[in-house]
Amino acid sequence: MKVDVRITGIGGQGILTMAKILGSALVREGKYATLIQNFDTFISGGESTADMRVSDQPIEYPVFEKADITVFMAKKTYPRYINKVKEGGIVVINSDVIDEEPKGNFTVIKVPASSIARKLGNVRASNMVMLGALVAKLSLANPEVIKELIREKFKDKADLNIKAFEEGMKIGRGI
Amino acid sequence: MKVDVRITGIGGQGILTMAKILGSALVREGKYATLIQNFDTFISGGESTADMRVSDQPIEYPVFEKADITVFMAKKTYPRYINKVKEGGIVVINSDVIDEEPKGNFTVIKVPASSIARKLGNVRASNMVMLGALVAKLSLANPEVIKELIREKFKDKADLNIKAFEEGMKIGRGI
Amino acid sequence: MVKWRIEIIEDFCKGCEICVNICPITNLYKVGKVDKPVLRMSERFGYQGYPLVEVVDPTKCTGCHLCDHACPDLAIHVIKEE
Amino acid sequence: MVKWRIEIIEDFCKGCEICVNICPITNLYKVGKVDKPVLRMSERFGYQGYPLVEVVDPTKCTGCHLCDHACPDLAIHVIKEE
Amino acid sequence: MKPGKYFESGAWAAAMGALASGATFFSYYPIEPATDIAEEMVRYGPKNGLLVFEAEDEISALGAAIGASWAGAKAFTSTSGPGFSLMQEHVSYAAMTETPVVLINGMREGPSTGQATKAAQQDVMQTKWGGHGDYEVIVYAPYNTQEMFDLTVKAFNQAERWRVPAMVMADKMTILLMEEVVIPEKVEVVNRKRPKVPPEQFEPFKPEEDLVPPMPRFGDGYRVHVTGVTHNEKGVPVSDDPWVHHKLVKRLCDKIRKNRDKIVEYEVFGDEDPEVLIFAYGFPARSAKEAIKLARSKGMKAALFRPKTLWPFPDKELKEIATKAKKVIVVEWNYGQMLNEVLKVVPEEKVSFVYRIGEIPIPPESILEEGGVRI
Amino acid sequence: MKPGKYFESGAWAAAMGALASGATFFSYYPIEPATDIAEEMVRYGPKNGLLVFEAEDEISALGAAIGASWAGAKAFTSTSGPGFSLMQEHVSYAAMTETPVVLINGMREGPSTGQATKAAQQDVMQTKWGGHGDYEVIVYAPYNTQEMFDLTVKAFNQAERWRVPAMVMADKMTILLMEEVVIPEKVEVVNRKRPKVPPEQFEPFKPEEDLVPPMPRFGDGYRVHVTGVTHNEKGVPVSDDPWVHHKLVKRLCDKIRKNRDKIVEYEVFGDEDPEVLIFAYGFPARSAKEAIKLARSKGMKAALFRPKTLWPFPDKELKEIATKAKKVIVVEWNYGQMLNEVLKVVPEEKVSFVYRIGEIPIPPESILEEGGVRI
Amino acid sequence: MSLEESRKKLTQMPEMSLARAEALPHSLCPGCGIGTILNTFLRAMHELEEEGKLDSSKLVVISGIGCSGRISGFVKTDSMHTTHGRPVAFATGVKLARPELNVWAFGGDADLFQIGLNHTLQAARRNIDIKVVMVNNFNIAMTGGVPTVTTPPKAITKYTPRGWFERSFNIPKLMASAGATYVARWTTAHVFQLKQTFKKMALRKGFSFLEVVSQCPVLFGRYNKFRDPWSMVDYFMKMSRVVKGPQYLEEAAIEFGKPILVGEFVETEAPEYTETIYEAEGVVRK
Amino acid sequence: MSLEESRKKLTQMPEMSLARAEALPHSLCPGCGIGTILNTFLRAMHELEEEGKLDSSKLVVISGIGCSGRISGFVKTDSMHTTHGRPVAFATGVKLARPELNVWAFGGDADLFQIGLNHTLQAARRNIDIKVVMVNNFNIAMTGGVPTVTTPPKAITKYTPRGWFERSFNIPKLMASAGATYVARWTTAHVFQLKQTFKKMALRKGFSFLEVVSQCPVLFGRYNKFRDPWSMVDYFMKMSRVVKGPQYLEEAAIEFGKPILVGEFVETEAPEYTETIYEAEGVVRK
Ligand SMILES: Cc1ncc(C[n+]2csc(CCOP(=O)(O)OP(=O)(O)O)c2C)c(N)n1
Ligand SMILES: Cc1ncc(C[n+]2csc(CCOP(=O)(O)OP(=O)(O)O)c2C)c(N)n1
Ligand code: SF4
Ligand code: SF4
Ligand code: SF4
Ligand code: SF4
Ligand code: SF4
Ligand code: SF4
Ligand SMILES: [Mg+2]
Ligand SMILES: [Mg+2]
Repeated sequence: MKVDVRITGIGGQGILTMAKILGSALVREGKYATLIQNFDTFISGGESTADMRVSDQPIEYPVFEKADITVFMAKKTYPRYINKVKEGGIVVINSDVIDEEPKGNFTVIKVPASSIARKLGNVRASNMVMLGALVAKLSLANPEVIKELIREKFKDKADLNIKAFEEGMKIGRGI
Repeated sequence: MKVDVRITGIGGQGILTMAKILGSALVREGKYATLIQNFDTFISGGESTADMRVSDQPIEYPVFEKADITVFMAKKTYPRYINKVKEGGIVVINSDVIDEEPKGNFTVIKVPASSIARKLGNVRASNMVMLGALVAKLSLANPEVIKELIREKFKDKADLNIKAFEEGMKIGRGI
Repeated sequence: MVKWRIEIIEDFCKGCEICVNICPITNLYKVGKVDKPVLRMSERFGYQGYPLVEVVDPTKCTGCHLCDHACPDLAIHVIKEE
Repeated sequence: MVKWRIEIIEDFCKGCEICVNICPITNLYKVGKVDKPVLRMSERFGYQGYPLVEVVDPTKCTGCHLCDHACPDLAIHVIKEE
Repeated sequence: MKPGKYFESGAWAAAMGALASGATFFSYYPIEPATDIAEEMVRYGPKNGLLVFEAEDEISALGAAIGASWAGAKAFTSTSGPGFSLMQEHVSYAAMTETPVVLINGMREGPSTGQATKAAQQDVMQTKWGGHGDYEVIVYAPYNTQEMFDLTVKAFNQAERWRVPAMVMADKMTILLMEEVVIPEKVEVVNRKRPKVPPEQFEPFKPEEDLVPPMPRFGDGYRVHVTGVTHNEKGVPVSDDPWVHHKLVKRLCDKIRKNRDKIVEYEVFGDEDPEVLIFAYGFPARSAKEAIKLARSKGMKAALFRPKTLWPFPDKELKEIATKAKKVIVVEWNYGQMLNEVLKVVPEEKVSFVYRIGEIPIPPESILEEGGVRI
Repeated sequence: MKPGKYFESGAWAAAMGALASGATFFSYYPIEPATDIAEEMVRYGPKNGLLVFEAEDEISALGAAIGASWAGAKAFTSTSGPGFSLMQEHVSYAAMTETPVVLINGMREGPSTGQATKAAQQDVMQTKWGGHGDYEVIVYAPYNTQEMFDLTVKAFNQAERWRVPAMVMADKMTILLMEEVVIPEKVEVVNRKRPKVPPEQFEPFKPEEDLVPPMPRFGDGYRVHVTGVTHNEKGVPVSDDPWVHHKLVKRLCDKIRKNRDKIVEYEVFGDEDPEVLIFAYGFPARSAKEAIKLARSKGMKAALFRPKTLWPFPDKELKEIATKAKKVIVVEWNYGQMLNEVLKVVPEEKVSFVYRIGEIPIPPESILEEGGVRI
Repeated sequence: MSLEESRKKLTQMPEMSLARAEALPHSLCPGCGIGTILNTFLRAMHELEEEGKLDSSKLVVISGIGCSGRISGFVKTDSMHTTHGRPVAFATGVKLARPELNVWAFGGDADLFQIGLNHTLQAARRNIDIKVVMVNNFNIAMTGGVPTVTTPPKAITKYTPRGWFERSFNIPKLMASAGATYVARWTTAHVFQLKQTFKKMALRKGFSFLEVVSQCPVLFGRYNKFRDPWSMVDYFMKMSRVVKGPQYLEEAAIEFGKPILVGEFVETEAPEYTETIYEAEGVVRK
Repeated sequence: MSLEESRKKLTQMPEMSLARAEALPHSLCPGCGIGTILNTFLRAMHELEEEGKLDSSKLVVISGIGCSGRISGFVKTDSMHTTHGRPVAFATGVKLARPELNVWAFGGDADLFQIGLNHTLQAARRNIDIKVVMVNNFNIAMTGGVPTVTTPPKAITKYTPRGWFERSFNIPKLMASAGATYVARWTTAHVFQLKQTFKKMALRKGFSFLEVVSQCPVLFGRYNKFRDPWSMVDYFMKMSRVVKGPQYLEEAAIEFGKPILVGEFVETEAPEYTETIYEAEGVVRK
């Protein structure tokens, strides 16, 4: 089993946080994950992309071109990476910021992550909404472990983020 | 033909000047010479030694341990180099500063270079006296060329130095 | 009469709002001394993904050149027209 | 009464003459105020081939310690003796 | 850091390795991607007894680390290409004075500024030959996050053991990549030998049988003189007898050369008698490993030879296995660096060189294909 | 200097070589024995149109020389071990920016301060690998005073020809030794290519067929941007496409690698089909030559292979002659540096290494004896 | 409008005649003060050329490495993007080799006063005719916001969550003490003064030094309660106090909450190095 | 008397307790002022130890490379002969790693103000408790008498037969501007003041800087009409004017034929760096 996950957006959207939580959760449960970060060094609002390979076997080579699941957090990197979605893959978009209609041989999940997060109290939690949707789709990581990790990471701000994550899960599960 | 000449003394005695004039004279006349300088970098009154190999053939390897002719200009390096005189070689000493009586299987020429130079007007010309003696013994360099070179080097102070050189020649020739 | 034309090279603008803030007319507008500012931030986004500045009322411009000298992106230019 | 003994480590001395020149007694001697200096340069040469300083008249020494503090070669030492 | 399994970056792992080794002094001048390590040190260092010093440049960063080492610290610094070039004079000094010090280098594309945010393996020969004079250093090339931890610990241990500069040369990819890393319950820590005799009897540069002299700490009464000038066993500078120089420098090199069997580390993955041997280290070795799996899955006998120590270089070991192989593919992110070492022990005819000058991933299939292997 | 025969030092000869090549800018920070060259430049430079600049350190000495080169000067600097280490970042920069610049290095004993007044050959690998990143330089190793002149001229010419840093690596002995040196009537001088098109059409880093782009001079209207960042042919920095880096760096290296036949120089002295081959360069080659004479005088077939360019290394040429020999003796004043290059083309079994780490003359007989040759 | 057209449009603005369009738009962050410095510099040089006082083909713009170091790449003159900390060393070589060139060296605070301090001060001592512009953004921006020698005491950075604990340099005073014959400071809020100072420096003979206090909103401002680029520029504007003369050097250190002294601190004369050295060495120009 | 006996005799002199006999007699030239500095330093440290104010096993003497750099080899303490220009960088590491050490850095004018200027000034800025002693012999002696940043205008050297043409630094002023909390200058003619200043520096907390004007008879004096070592010491003695306080910094540059200002220019207090950094970073000492 080997799944290639890409999360892409711009700096400051918490892309690395998402990826790290996901990776940590997988690793805690004995799975394997690698994460390659790509970002412009110093430009705020610069591009930021996390390429994660997930497997139940140790991973040697972590590089991939096309992803099985791609999460789009911002408009900026959309054009570049929409062409790098695998045939039959999954696309998860924050539909609040991406007005495009992805077309191709893949499943599209639209997550109004910004508005959900705003409703919950902080638009910055939209990455956790997206993470929820991703985790639901990936169905490899244990949501409870993820929540644990969110708690460790955000401490007193954890509740809102867990809530956001759960909302995302719901959408991901298609509820 | 190959003769190894060593001139040894202390910094400031004009050892390099002697050696360079000798070397230049030889080279002008189609002979070959190499000169290795040894000196303590920054100490005034430090040791200074010039090792010259002279030949009528191009010289590849300029290093030698024992010399055919050794010129001693000062007491300081006397003990070290008196043991490095070849059997049957020649020792030229400035007898004004070296009171030792060199003993061994070699010819000794004593040159009261300092007093001669002082008499001529400048004790600093004692190196030219010694050069004269050396050139006489070596009988490879043309004294006229040496004088030419002394003239080029010392310009208006040349006369005294040429005189010193000639006095040295006399002693070297045993006159 | 001197008139000032304000050119914005939109592909260059990064929406930093410095021009808007440095423009003396913006302040006058804020305190209600004039009815419109010369410059303000638009709702549009530019080539580089940043919000764009836009010209509201060029006739208010005094040609003081603060905005175009201060713009870090060489994106705004105040041009004298007779 | 305080007496001063002057020790010279000859192997260390490089004959720079600083001690001689810095000693106040040398000056007095030069201008004829005293008959002998404490220090002067000898005719002898030391281990390193330099002329050596020598003590002429230690009784004139005031123990001012200029010489032994100034010596660059740690070669001269002025020692108090009761 | 608590023992356990983490999902973290190579920079984090190296930082943890340093702390696990007992590092107490970290100096740096910022440069990408070494700043990733500096950030971790700022975060975790002080509460673990480590001081972080931002120096005015790389010259002083390494200078201060060497000073700190003599004052008893386990000291290290971290840099990349341009900064590493500036450190060369002090690498040479550390070697000459037998100062244990560790350097973690995040390799990026050069020469000069190049592409500062892209990985490469372009400074590996520099580790051995960058400074003036003959000397030996110990250099590790981690290829995953776990090795960032493990080999950093080894670098500290070996630096202490042999009193030499030890380096961890990680391409920027390996510094940034996140994956599983296990912090073990117990880490073996080696400390430098201390004098066994009182100061009066102690000769600071007199080696013991292993060619390494015990090392006192400043302030403990040994009154040692440390100098980059050629010195005798007492530490007194000797500048006129070249035999003293010859012997000293020979010993400094022989410390490593004669003990290379105790230091050299490598991995062989795959068949013991391979038809095709791939030589790779650092990030490209990850792709090479997949290539080996691929080749073997098609019934070919194949192996990866992966040096973990670039210096001393596992030449004997490589030669042995390479002799059996028909083809040796060398993979590097440069224009031929460790390739030179391979060519010393493998006949040129056997070798193909598959390279990219910098961070262009080489997929497993490409390695085989460009290396001339049909599967 | 007037043409003719002189009895002078290597430093003097190098200085004359520089002036004969049309050098107009010399920068330095003092260090033994490179100061011998500085002294000559102070004496003869200005009246021959050359400016002497005493920099605040070696970093600025080379930096200023590179700047001067872009302003149109033929620029050079001179240093030794520790200073050479400090220059590495700028060697790397000069390579990346294709700046013609010459460096004369007087090699002394290292590592670190070592024995500063003694000769050695301990920095020869550093010339190739001292800086970060892949690059190629041209390095000459003169072995007598005449070559100090001749090879300095060549260094200037080749630096201009290929737009690379060129170095003259002379052991301190060769710098100080005085002997005959002939200043010829006419010296062939090569100047860098200038743009052939007006500024509007000019692309500053677009190579011609020989891989070398023409080089404009600052102030002539070409408005060129010079950068150590990876750049395209227009000189615009490109930091996100590693293929641009790959191609640029490959070209920079290939300039030399592909043109090596035009650059490589060496001397073979003795028999064409030697039984015994000695490999030596710089001062030790003088003894080696005597050793060859000695061996041949005893009826043995023997030859000296003496590289004049250490980089590019005459590997093909060495291999060819070494194949015929039963024994190859490598002689160096270090603990094995160019030896590594020899081992790439000569089987280890044939090679014996006769060395001293620094200025300990090796008499001709010792070379043969220690090399295992009975005469 | 395509990017190409935008670039063309830019270069058609007369005052942007010296912008290197192919390298623009630049990659500095939104609202970065370095852009303002670039902007005013381009205008200054253009004006001088218009006024017939400068030939821009004789201009050489040299820079170090850092965000500030990018400036040389955006100027359509002979230009050199060198190594970190060494722009002044390169500039020295350029000037000495071809004295008729008008040579500028731009760098950051770390560039010119941390790693490269030595070169900056030696050039001031020599009084070589190089125009040095230091962008003081209070941090080492390019490597992610590391504190530096101009970081004000107690400032927060990613590396000093509890506040910076080193003392910082009083830059104008240090430059004056090293022998600089011209020392000025402005901020990015002083756009006209910047332009004027650039013009003055271009025409002056001898070593000229300008410190420009500049906003790095992303890596410095953000951590220190400046919510956007403007709030920093506004702060500069409000805190600045214009002075003139060396008597103000003593108080010229910058601290949060204290006035920022701006203006010309030193303007004096001394023999220029390039001239002196040619003369003293007796270089025969061929 | 054999050399061994002479060495023994030396160490038996109580005030020479800290001389490293096996490295003596040293190889400095006859009459070199560096020897006087060594001499007075040895005495100062000995006296402090006698007075119970200093434990010499906690002394660390670090030096650069140069004639002045040799000092560390002649002192029987923990000592470090480093690289040219960098003694202060090494000293910083030593001090930071073991704050209880009493750390000295000796260097020449080129060492500390030419190649190594950066480190010297950064240490002053930080106010780290290192005691820096600069031997100003007006030239780069070890490499044969090359002019340097303290060579007085018009001075003759082997490299400048027609006189030195660069401007030289006003060292005390530069140090003060960098933030040094203690700045003094004496000459080798002021042997007691030297000793006292060494003692004071040893006990002071914070960065202390002492410039010692010193004779290099062989490579500097000789070219500048000083016929022997003493004539230079004598010149120092006669030209010196003792001052106190920062108001004299302005005139502190040294020129031939002008008074040499000596004394304490700066003596002030500021938080010491080693203490600050441990505290600010919250280093938990194990
Ligand atoms: C020798 C060397 N060390 C470190 C670096 C990494 N580096 C790049 S830019 C920079 C500093 C930039 O700071 P500053 O000069 O203040 O410019 P800013 O980015 O703040 O404008 C550093 C340390 C480098 N390129 N070269
Ligand atoms: C990196 C480096 N550059 C140059 C040298 C050569 N060098 C040795 S000592 C010295 C300078 C000595 O001058 P100074 O510091 O004034 O000390 P002095 O000899 O005058 O006491 C130099 C340039 C060196 N050792 N290392
Ligand atoms: S025009 Fe310039 S100043 Fe105005 S918002 Fe755009 S980038 Fe900022
Ligand atoms: S020129 Fe002045 S008034 Fe006109 S828009 Fe710009 S800032 Fe406003
Ligand atoms: S004792 Fe000292 S001061 Fe006196 S001459 Fe000898 S070395 Fe000089
Ligand atoms: S102690 Fe004073 S008086 Fe006595 S010899 Fe020395 S200098 Fe002269
Ligand atoms: S990081 Fe700071 S200095 Fe650099 S471009 Fe961005 S705002 Fe400007
Ligand atoms: S050269 Fe000068 S500084 Fe060096 S030891 Fe001799 S007198 Fe002293
Ligand atoms: Mg900055
Ligand atoms: Mg000096």
